[in-house]
Amino acid sequence: MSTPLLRATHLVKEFPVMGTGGVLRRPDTFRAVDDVSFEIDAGDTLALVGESGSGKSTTARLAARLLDVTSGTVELDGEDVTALKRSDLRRFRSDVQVVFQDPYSSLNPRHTVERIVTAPLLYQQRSIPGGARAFTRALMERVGLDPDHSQKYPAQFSGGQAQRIGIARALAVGPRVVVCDEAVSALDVSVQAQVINLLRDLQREEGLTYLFIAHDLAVVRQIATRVAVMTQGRIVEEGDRDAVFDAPRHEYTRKLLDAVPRIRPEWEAARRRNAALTAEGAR
Amino acid sequence: ACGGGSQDASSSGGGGFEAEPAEGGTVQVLQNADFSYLDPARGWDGGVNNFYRLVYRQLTTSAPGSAENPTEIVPDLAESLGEVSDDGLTWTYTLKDGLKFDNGDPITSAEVKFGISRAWDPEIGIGSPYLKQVIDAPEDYEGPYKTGDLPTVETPDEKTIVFHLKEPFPEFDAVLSQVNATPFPEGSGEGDEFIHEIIASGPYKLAEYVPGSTIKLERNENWDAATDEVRAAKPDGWEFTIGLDPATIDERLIAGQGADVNAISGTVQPATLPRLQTPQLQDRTLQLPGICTTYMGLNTTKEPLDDVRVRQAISYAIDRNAIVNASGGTQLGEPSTTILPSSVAGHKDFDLYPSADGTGDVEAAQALLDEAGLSDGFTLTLDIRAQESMQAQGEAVQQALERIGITVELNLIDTATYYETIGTPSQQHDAAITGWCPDWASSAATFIPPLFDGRNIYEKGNSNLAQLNDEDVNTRIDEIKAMTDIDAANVQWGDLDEEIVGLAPVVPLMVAKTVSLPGENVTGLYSSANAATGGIDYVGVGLKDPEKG
Amino acid sequence: MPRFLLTRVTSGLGVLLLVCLFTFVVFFALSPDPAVQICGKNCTPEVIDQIRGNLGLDQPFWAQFFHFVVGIFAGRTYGEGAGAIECAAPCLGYSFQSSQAVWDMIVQRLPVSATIAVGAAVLWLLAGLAGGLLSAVKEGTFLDRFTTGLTLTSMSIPNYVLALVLQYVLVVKLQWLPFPQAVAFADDPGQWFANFVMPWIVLAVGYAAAYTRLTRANVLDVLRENYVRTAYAKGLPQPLVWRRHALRPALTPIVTIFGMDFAGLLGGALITETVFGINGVGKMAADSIARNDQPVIMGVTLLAGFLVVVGNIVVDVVYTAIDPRVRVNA
Amino acid sequence: MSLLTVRDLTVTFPTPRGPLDAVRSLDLDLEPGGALGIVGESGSGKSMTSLAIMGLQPRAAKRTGSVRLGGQELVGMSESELRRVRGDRVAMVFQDPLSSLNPYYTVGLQIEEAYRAHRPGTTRRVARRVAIEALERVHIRDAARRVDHYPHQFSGGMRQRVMIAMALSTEPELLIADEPTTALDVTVQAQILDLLQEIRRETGTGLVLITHDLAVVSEVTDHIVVMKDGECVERGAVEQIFTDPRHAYTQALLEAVPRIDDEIGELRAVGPGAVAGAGPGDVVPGKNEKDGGPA
Amino acid sequence: MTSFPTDLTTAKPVEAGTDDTPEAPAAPAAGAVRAGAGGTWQALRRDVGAMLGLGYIVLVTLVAVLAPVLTSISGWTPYEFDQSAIDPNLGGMPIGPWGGVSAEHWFGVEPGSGRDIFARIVYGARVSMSIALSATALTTVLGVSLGLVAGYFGGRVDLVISRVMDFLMAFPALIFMIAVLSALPASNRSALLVVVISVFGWPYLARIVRGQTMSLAQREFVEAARAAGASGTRIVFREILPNLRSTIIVMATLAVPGYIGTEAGLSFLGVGVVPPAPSWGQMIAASVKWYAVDPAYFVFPGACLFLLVLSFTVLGDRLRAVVDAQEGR
Ligand SMILES: Nc1ncnc2c1ncn2[C@@H]1O[C@H](COP(=O)(O)OP(=O)(O)OP(=O)(O)O)[C@@H](O)[C@H]1O
Ligand SMILES: Nc1ncnc2c1ncn2[C@@H]1O[C@H](COP(=O)(O)OP(=O)(O)OP(=O)(O)O)[C@@H](O)[C@H]1O
Ligand SMILES: [Mg+2]
Ligand SMILES: [Mg+2]
Ligand code: NI
Repeated sequence: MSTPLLRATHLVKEFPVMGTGGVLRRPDTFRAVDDVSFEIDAGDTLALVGESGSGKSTTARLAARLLDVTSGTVELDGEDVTALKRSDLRRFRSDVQVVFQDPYSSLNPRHTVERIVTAPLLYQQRSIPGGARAFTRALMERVGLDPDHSQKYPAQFSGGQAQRIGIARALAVGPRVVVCDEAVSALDVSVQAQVINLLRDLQREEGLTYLFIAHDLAVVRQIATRVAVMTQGRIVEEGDRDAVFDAPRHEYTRKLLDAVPRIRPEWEAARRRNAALTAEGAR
Repeated sequence: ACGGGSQDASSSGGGGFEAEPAEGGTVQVLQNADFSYLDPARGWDGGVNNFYRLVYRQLTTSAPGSAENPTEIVPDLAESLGEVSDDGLTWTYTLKDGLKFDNGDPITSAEVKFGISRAWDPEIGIGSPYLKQVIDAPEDYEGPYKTGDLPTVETPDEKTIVFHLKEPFPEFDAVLSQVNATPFPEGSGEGDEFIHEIIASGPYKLAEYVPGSTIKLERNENWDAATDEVRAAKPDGWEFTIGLDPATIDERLIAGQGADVNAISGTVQPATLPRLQTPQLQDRTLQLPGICTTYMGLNTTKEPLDDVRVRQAISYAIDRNAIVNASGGTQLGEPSTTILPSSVAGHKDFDLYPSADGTGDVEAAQALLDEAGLSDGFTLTLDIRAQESMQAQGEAVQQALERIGITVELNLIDTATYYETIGTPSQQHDAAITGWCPDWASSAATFIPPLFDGRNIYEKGNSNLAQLNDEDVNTRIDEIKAMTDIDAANVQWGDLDEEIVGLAPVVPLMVAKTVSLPGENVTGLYSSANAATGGIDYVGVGLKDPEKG
Repeated sequence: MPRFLLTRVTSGLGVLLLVCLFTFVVFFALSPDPAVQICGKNCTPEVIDQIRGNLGLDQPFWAQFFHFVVGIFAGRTYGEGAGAIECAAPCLGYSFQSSQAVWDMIVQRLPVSATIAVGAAVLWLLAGLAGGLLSAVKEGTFLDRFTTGLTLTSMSIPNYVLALVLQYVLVVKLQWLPFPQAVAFADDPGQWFANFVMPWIVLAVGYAAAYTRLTRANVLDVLRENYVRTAYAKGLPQPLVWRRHALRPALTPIVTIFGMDFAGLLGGALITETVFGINGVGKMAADSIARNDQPVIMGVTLLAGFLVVVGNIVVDVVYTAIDPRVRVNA
Repeated sequence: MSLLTVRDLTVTFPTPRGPLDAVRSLDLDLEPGGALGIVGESGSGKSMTSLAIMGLQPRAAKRTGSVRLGGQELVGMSESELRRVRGDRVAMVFQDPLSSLNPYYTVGLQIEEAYRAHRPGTTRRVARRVAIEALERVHIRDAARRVDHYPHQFSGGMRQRVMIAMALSTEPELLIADEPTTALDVTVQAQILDLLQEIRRETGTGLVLITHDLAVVSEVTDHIVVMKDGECVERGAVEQIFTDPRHAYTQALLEAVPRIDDEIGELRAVGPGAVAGAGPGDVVPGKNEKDGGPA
Repeated sequence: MTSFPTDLTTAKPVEAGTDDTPEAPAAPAAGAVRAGAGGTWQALRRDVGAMLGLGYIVLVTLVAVLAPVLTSISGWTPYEFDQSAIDPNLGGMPIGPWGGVSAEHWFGVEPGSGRDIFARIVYGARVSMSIALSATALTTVLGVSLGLVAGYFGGRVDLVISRVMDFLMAFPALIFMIAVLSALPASNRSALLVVVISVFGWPYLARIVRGQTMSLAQREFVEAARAAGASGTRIVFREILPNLRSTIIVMATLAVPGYIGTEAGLSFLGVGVVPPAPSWGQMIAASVKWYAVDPAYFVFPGACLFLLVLSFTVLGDRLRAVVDAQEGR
């Protein structure tokens, strides 16, 4: 069996708890991620779902080395990256990129699109192929943005567009793994759909691997190949998407699925019928 | 030529400053600075000496300001001035009867001797230096607390005290009028005992003392007016309010509200002068002559000031009018071309570097500079005290010397460290502005020698700012000091003054005068050169109407 | 809570020690030899040495510093033998110029400074809070603009100028008030008030302006909060909304600043006291600076630092009491 | 008689670029005990509508049209009359429960004051009992103790329940809930929605539910108004909207909803293409927590 | 009260950035001014108070720069004595009404020396402005960099910097400044003033910067930069710093009047610039004594100083309002 592209084993992350601990006492800790293991094969999408505060983002950050693990390892292509330093870390950074939840918060409001998109290369001290302007235009086109807007500021874009800038930035270094931390959660349904489609297209075209964090199970169903369900810092269930959705094994997963509001299937069916009729009528 | 002596102290007042004070009431004194020390062995300055006169007595003292000759030294605790032996080395005094401390204990020769011996204590005796300089004492004597009895001062009986001097000192009576010759009960006053409480021998004793804030004096019932010809002591009490802003003091005096009708203070601010032009205030204005000379010392050890021509050029170029104006105008100062002020005995009038209107003779100055090869001028650093009127004087000097191409850089020194800095030859710069007041005005003995005796240049605490060490001057000082005829000596001091100014180690600038604005109910106001450093002598002050205020 | 307090107190002590050390270093390096000053006009090197010995000035820096710090807690003795000077327990040093323990000097003057500080604080709080609230709820009206103009103007007037102008108008010209002096309340309450009212005003004006701005900004912020909207949605009457839902949250941050400002002032209002010639701690500091009486300067510096640190701790404690969010969960 | 009748409601903001209608010519109808859903994407004017019904629109905004509550006209009413309507006959539940509760007071006090504002003369004790009962009604366990807790001591879902309890304490005729579950987890959301249904059943309170989540309205309401750019683009019974949407926008919106138990396929995005120029403000910018920052 | 602008310490962190006024064109419409200095300037230009203030500041700056030219026109240097303009018999009071205002001395003369007040004000503007501006520059540099570092790196660095800030703010700065300034040699007073003022002034800015940095550091773009491989210093100075721009501008503007006041106050207490160099504070200090007899002596520099402080205060205040409004608070 080939090694998975990204593998996390027994990840643990503890945070000191504010306000406790004193001058002399060691502060108490809070275990946000508790013995989490998962693997993602190249070209796959692993979705992490779970309620707010269950440790999804923390896990994602550990995987992207934005946080240091308390214990456990993260391996990229079989190489342990938990202790990488400087230039090795830079190499890792060009392999693993992150797309964040809030498109505005994750883009520096004082930087232009060009600056934002080329920053990773700059920070990794790599040259920009073809010059900043051309590079940015190419990237913007790739994510479906008007290349003429490369000198604008994030606030001048809509949320969906802004999120595309975030994706473009992630793509700038040519990563293999993209960690999407609630990349579509903040968007309105309509825009959400655009972004999900973009992500899917990119995966198809470039063989990207996603670690996809979401709390919205409906979104996950649309994009994931595998699903891991987290609660209170642990993964309680993991499996193929359909297996998890159609035959949840863990109690918590079932509870989660039950709580999702749904439009009655019979209404949906009726609407489809009606839509089809109208379409026919129009024709 | 210069304004008169202390005799015409109240000439411009005429508002009844000489009216006989009535008995009773409380005199208010408004002042800015706190007294240095209540202990007379420690304190020794114009401000506090005057205050001491209300609570302390010595064998001799200065005549009251109202006397015909207020610079005269008169007997106080002693029945008469000292009897001197033929060799001039032994002085004998006899105490009056009925002298008591405020606690009722009698003052005898032992107490006088004890008080005097405190001057030798290294920590306490930091005041007037004359006792130590003049009276013969064992080499290693360190005051009554450390060493014990001072053997060289004899007290053959309760009323007689005999001093032996190191060498003849014709003005020894004046030495004993120094504040640190105050008697104290034997054994008292050790450590900081007299810091907050004192033992009074004068007409008043301490009622309340809040350092930096107030001092209240009340009558000392054990003081017998019959034994004291100097102190009228008419008021029942004194109240000193300390720490007031000078401008506020002037405002209060002008307003004269409430108890301020009974108030006196030092000199007014220049800005107050124009406000005194109303007839009522004019009547209350009291003008007093100055006894301190403000001068600029030129450091004769520094180039190019070691060249007498350069110093003379500076003396020519100086604009005394500007300096007087900067210090508050003609009411608060008069230009001085001599070292000795006119109110000090021995003053001789001369002007070696004359100019048409007192603004300096630039051409003569330039000629001298040319002669010295400094036609293009040079840069000179002038030490001045970080205090407004001093700065103004410095700026006036700066402007005047700029005319002959001398660039004066002002070096501001913190008030607190000023005298220490300029008194340390290693730290002083090219020039410094400062002043000198006599310790007694009856002769120039406390004026010329400290400033110009070349053998008294100390590493620290140096008063010979010019660091002038001129053989001729040194010899002359010795000669005059040895003269027993004080009047004759004073004539000699005046000549020496002229001789020294010819060498231009210092540039006399001006003599500061006092304009005072006493409350309308205050009277008995006379200046005393000796006791009050030219200010109002407290001993005669009293109220016209004790009920007022 | 106790743990929290302990943390605050230790860090406060740390800050104080720093203040102490810093002051000590600076004065150690800067000041001219105090012994020479104490020694007086005619002085010999031997006497200076002796005084230096007494003051402990001949010891190395760290030893001097150590003695100083120990003296604060345990008191100390200067010199030896009969002439020794005792400086009792909170020994902040001994002023050889005025021959008093610095602590005693401070204690003597603290009531005056406190009177000035308290009176001014009352004034500026009243004026600042009322003005701020008023101009916030009347945002954009003439009243608001007038208040803004007034506050900006009063912030721009140096208080020493204000002091002199007031004194000239109220005391010299109109003669409504006496020249300020420290009168004890017990002696004559009327006089006490008449004497202190001017310093209070002078000191309060700048703060009142700042507090008005601050209150206004805070109230405006709070009025935009969702919970104020909730309060209106509940149908609460306007005054109740302002009082309960807008003012209290708006004032909470002001407590912090007030604590600092007030504590700082207890250590003496230097300019006001100096201008009016009132013998408080501030004036004492100014005088001591003029005389270069370094133990006093250091003492006052330490006291002021101490007050601010304590004020900070008090503010933190008060804050936990008034802001339930800071409170440790029950 | 209908509970709520809104006619031609318009809310206009003056902006530097001319007046802007946040809500334009909106009509709404609600029968007593009915549930009306207002959906539409962010910025379409949903919240502004709910505020305008209560007369709580921002000071800068101008409101015209007619809002009738049980036949009584609210537009043009004096502040003091309005005050009597607010909280008593119409109550509101806002989206963000933390910022909508005053952090300085216990939830008990905040419920009590809502009750007492409309029942003058009520003693604190009575009001307190009401508060406890209200908390019990929204299934807060140990209500007698929790009544003295502060908002920050509750979890998000509980806070939202407190808001609901507060709104219900005066037994209003109409409850307006502006995105009451957006900030909450799915599981908690389900509880709150259940609670709203339960209350409607029990007390017959009319409900206006504002949300951008179509699935949520489909579960809770019986009538729906779809808003876009401040205007109503489609209205109808819930079943009609979901089975036979007439307006293209509604159709697109329904198409865009990701489905959990349906086929995977290309989601249909709404509005102009993916390139620059999407509809105005199509995101909910993450709201930064105001408090808790460094003091 | 210390002359530090009290309200500096209390300004709440500005939530820079997110512009959530939804009506603004989401499409990058041409000419849309958002989050840029241009917008601030435009909004400010409509504000009469701010413009008057700015006008006066520009005027004073020009006057300071052109001081030698102006005095050559007026005919007097700031140091020249004019004995003929004062009355030696009246304490050196200027001759003539209004403190000796005449064709020769436009603003009258200084009592005691007869120096030309116009020339001294013109040169004093140089001193006052340059001290205040350099102190502001120095404080800003110190405050911003230390605040950034403390806010971003947190932990021990923050602990140390915060303690130092606590310490400096707990320190009775005024007493200390006077003590230090009076004890140090006066030769380089101006530079010393700047240093001393800045040393005690930076924590007030640093505290605000630190707070904002802490909240900005929470923002995801910081994390994004880290994910992109940026080092800590780069994040601080290239990602966070640009977002503090408006805060810094506002704070600096509000700091200037404080420092002008501090300089004047220190001069008033006698530890300001070294004579004969004129500064407004020193002129006022000297003039207050004369206020009863020569009010003009006080009024000219007093009014200049008051207007300058007021101008900066108003400008800063309006700037803050504009920035706040733009950032949607
Ligand atoms: N820097 C931190 N310090 C302390 N605790 C933290 C920190 N970051 C996260 N936590 C805690 O760790 C837990 C997990 O947080 P995390 O952000 O991973 O949750 P999540 O599943 O992503 O939630 P959400 O859906 O709300 O984003 C939470 O309880 C959170 O409070
Ligand atoms: N203070 C204001 N000034 C100007 N326009 C405003 C203001 N507040 C709201 N608006 C306008 O009102 C419109 C409707 O806002 P509203 O809050 O009602 O939207 P919403 O549908 O509730 O959106 P969301 O789902 O984000 O809550 C916004 O697009 C905006 O243009
Ligand atoms: Mg998360
Ligand atoms: Mg809304
Ligand atoms: Ni959602």
